[in-house]
Amino acid sequence: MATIPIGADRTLAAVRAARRGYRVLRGLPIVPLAILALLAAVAVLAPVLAPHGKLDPVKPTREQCLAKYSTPDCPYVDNAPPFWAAGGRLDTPLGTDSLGRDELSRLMHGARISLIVALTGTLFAGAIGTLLGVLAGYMGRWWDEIIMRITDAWLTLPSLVFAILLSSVREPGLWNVVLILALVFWSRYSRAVRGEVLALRERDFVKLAEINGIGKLTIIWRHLIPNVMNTVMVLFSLQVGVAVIIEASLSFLGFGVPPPEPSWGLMMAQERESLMEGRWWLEVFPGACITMLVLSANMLGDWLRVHLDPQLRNR
Amino acid sequence: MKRYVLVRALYSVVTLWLLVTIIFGLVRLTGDPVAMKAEAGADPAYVAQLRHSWGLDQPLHRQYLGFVSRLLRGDFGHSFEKSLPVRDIYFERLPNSLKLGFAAFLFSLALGVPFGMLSALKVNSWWDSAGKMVALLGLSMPGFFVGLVLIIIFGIQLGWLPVLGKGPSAVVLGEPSTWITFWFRDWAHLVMPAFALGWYFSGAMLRITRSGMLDVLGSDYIKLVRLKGVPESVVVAKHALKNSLIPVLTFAGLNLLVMVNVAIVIEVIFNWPGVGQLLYDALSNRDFPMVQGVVLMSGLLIVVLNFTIDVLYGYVDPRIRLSR
Amino acid sequence: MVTLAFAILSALTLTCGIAWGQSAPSQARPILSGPLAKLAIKDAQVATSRGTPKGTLNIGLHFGIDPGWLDPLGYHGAALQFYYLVHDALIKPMPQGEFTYSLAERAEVSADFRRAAFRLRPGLRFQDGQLLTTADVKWTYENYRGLNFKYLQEKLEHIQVVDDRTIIFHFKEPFLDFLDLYNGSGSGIGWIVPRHYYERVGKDGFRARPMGAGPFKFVSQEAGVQVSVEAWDQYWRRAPGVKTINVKAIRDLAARMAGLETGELDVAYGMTGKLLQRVMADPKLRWNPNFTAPWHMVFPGYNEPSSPFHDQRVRQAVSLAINRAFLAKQETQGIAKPWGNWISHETRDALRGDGTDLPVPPYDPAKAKQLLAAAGYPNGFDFDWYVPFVPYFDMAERILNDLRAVGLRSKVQMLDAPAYMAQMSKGRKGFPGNRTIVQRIDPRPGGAKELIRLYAVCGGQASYICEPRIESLWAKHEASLDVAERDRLSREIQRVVIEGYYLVPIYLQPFVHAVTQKVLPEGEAVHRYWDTQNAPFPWPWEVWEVKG
Amino acid sequence: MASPLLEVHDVQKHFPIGGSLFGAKRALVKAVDGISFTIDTGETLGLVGESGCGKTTTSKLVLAAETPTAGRIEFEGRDVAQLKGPQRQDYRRKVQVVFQDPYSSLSPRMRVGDIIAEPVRAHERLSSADVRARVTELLELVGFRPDVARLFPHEFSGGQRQRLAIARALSTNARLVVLDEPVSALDVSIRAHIIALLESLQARLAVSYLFIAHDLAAVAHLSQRTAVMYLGKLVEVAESLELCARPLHPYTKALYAASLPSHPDEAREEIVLAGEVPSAIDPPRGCHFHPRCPFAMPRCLEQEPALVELSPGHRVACHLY
Repeated sequence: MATIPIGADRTLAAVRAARRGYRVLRGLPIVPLAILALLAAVAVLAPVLAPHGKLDPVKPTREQCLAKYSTPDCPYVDNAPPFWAAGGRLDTPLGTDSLGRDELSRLMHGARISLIVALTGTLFAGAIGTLLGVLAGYMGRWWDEIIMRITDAWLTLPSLVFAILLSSVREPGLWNVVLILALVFWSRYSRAVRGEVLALRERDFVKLAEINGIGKLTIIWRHLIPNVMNTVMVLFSLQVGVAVIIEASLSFLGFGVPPPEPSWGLMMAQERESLMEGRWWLEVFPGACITMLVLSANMLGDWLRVHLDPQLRNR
Repeated sequence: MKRYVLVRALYSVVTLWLLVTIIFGLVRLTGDPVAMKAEAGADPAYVAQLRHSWGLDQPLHRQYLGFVSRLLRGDFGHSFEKSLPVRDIYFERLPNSLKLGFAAFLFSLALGVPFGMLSALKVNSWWDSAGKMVALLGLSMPGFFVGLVLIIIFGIQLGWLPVLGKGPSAVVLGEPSTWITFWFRDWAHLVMPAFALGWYFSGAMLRITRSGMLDVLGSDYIKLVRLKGVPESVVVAKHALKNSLIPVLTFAGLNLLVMVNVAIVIEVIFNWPGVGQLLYDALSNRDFPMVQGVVLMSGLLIVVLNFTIDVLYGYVDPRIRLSR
Repeated sequence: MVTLAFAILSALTLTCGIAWGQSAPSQARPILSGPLAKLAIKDAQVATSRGTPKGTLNIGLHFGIDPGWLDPLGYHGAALQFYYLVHDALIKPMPQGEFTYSLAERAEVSADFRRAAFRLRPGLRFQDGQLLTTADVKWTYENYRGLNFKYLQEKLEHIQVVDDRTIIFHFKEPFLDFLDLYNGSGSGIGWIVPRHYYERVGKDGFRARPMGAGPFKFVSQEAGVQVSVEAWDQYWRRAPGVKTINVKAIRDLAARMAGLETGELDVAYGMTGKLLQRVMADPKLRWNPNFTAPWHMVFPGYNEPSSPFHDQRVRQAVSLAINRAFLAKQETQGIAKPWGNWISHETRDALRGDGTDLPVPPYDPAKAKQLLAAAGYPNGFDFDWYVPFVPYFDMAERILNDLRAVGLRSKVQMLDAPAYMAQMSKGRKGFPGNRTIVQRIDPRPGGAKELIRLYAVCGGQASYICEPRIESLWAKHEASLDVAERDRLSREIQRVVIEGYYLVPIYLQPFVHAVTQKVLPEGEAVHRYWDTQNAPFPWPWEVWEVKG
Repeated sequence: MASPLLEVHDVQKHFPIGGSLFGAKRALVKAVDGISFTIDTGETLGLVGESGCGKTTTSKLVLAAETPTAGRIEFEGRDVAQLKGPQRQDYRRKVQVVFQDPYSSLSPRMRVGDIIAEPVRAHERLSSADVRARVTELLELVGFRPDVARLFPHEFSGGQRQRLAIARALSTNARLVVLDEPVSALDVSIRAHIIALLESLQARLAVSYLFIAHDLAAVAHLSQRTAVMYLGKLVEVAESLELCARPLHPYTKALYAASLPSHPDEAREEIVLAGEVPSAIDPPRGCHFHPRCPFAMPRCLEQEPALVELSPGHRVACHLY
């Protein structure tokens, strides 16, 4: 039996891979990736980058106190405008909120909260949903019936309604929001994953593993889960955006991350009336941050959808 | 076919029952509504009487059985907070939600369909990107942000549009004439909330239109029409659009319901007395029957719609009947 | 405030032609035999010329409207203002006093507090034209199921209907609080419900379309959204000044502000907070602080020796650390009044906290630090939570900033209203651990003793205070039948509570309302509508007037 | 020869279909309706038939992926259905399979090394170094360099993949490999390679094959004996050469006619089949083949022919003989 000269093949393969890599790089959605990378960096480095603390008011100078309150000493100066407007200063470049805290620092720490909540929440949802979807699809019969009926019932609950309902079960807190997102969104995954697994189950490599006497759990872990990852990834990237919005909406309605933590949605809710007073920067900056994050997540999701899952392309 | 419909119906019933159970359980985990209503310092006898009149002194399984059996008779119970039957309050609010949802739907069509067509006709062009961007932006801006900005600009600064609620016209159940006038009056109140809500959905509309158009434009049928020498504008307007609007319209019913359901934030911001605001109020007051009623009604609508779609698809495509 | 009210009212008497009710012969005729308790019930004003209703008044409230609020039989302590629209009571709080004759023209309580008697005005009718008689009064009492109903039923021996206008309540034991509960604010039992109508339409029907003997006829409502009423020109006191009143629920402050600015609202409540400055700056609006009650802080776990708050010096340090003046400036544009009691100045028997009875609490962070060091906390300490009354979270953060400056560090625990209420009603168990501060406000009718009963004694429903000294004073108070001695004891307890720092008061909360130019009279005289003591919302409604 | 490695005794497999949610089951598909055969150590049995005749069900029965409705399958003298626990695992180790579609039988998300090692890891307690050594050995056995173990399946062509599948099947020293149409999805040029590989492996490892195909020609090369299946029944079993030279059953003859003749000069009776394979739900009475048989007699409509031994090792079920 002749050995096929796979070595030559592999040099070619390396060149091909490099070319493919370049093409992929060129086709990557650069703008959303850059925005996401920037936000992620800010989130991770917030304590280092932020010029001021997230909770404490910025200590004002004598002149500022005199200008605002006509006394030489005051605890803080609230509602300072951004640096380019009259009365603004470079020390607090995006102004201060009504408690005299630096808007920029809070936005930076807010990126942290938004990303943590959205990513971990979606991750947990993905994990639960994928697992249940695989179980339903692969174990079949009662597993399938029970899990899918629950999924169906779950899906009929509008997500925000459900999130609000859940959030009033427990006291608000960051990790509760994560839990809520996980509990709300898993059903999206389980439905999609189940369909995928139903198809996979009929593939030969799964049958082969069964005939080989490989345990069901091993099959699920080694064969099924890796193969539904594409679908899960696409869903994940699209859900992250939704999760950010839900988190912001929950916080805005007072059901989310409690103050004084600087969640963007909460910052907007707290300064909701400031917009009317002309202090637009307290409302527009967090709003823009949310929009930017969700927009880039959505763009990335769209791109992934086209590239990872041709079946989903037209949906 | 009969068996298929039966099975689907059974599934729907099971789904509804699960929904009922989930809601019942969840709502009861949210805390004690009596404490809310009685405040601190209420006399214990009154609290006990309140608890009794709301049926909260019974063991949980009795409450559950009572709840389910009343539901089967179409009785959603009395609102704790609003002291009237849940059903009456819900149906008083539903027209408001439908009006908002319908207007928002029109907005999403007006924004989504033309942009969707343009981007399908000129794939990867400037129009395509711009349309996608507008749609994605709508998906990415939180509703409360859009709402607040609209209120400030058009309500306060320019003073063009009213900002409070739906205006004086309302549906009066006993007077059918009000049902019609309700739809045509106070449209100025509708503009901002409908836009804020509709923008969010225009993205989905755009996508469906675009992919529908692309499918149709690529089909043999259109190629044939083109070969016959029909002018391109006619091809698009008459043949392609007509066919690609079918998925848009089938999607519409579902979308309208979804809109009614997701409108909470918009309704709260614009003080729109719809079902969403009702639910928000009920949740903030631990008004168990109201929460149960509203969520069940919205769930019921979705389940019924899903069932209808399943059955219709079953008629159209026999393979679906066999697959499950 | 009281003197101001009288000044304005006397002015009104001249300008509007409203005469003080004069003692008529029938009114003087006694009902009960034997010695009577001294009652301070004011006479009603009855218009000499009736006037004609005109114009529409749109009112924006900051909470949802419960149709149940139009049914006095289910009273649960909220939104008394709505009863003043459609219903009327025998006696009720009015601008001239907490007890004012309304449907009754005479009330008597026997000196042993075992009998109470009322005589109705002649010729009273419900809005549907049916006569209002003592049978309705009796039926209302017997069918009342709201707050305190059990207490009222247990005290009652029987009701004696003397004639269509005269009724006597006989009690099993001395019932000192009876008028507090019967004056329409402590319970709904004093508001007379038309028996014939209620029995015909049932509870739901009544709540959907209520009817009574008040100045306004119910027109329509959307549950939770809006109530519309129309003037009933047959009202006994006068014809209402406004033709139509729409009461709208608008939860969002910005939306209420926008409503005032666009003219969709004529009156809006709860204009406190971030938009207060805008309200003050708007030349088209008139506003009034309308102080309701003082904010105060409580220390749920202070009684346990392990609690840092067990030490009076720590509690005093908390009080000293709060920069009340700056807080008032930030939260309320400086209109809130720092106050030394947890009971409002408008409450009966209350000690004034503006320096007359109790000192205004000083701001002295240096001394606070000293006290903390003396108590063994030179570097301060972390405490578990700071739980603010919903939704005053900003205020809580500002106070926490002040506390942090002296070394007391914590986080805000943001509960939503039901959760907060539920925790409060659980008493000490609601806030487990002993390192929590709860911030509270309670504008409550019924005099200072009600707030003591609730907050300062061991058995109080929302009380975290349990001190033997207060207990013994309270026991004397409860045993006493002498009104003057009761007042003295009540004041003594208040002093003990404040001087022991068991409660730390902050400032009087301005519950600001704003009124547009449409509401008459022009100028600052418009605030006469809010002269009723201890009431955040104005009543009665029949005196309101707007530009047509 | 000693007792055969695999003995299949009169095995049946029926599937119920069309059962409603509440009502009784309505019909049975008799996918396998009483077949018997044996496979010796180191021997290859070819199993041939049109699609839908029950070949795949037979293979599933042998692989213990289905349990027979009736009858017995014995492996190394033990009833497969009775195997429990470690013995059943041992059976799973000793009986392996190679499927038709090489694109579907290798998990796209696993590295080649892991795919091959999977049965080893499942059945044998080996250190990871030993596993790697085994993989290397197997890869070399089927003609790859050991370093391809790190690659993913999508980097291989169909023929290469099928070799990987074979390596996997042999990874646990299987005694019997079920080859379920292993070459039908491949280019004709590759087929010979694979067949040759299988042949050499059998020579080296003394493994038995159950070679399933719809094409007699493919089977003839590799298998010593061939069984022909029609509608759930065996119609003819013989030595491959014997069958090739002297097909008796009209169906076998037709199959030969359909495939290319192995010698162009050889003259043979040509039978062209008419019609389709009848439904297994409602098979014809009597001989299942009679509706399509050019030699059908009245008796064929009534009576089912039994499998009778005409000459040593050559059995046929037909009323003609």
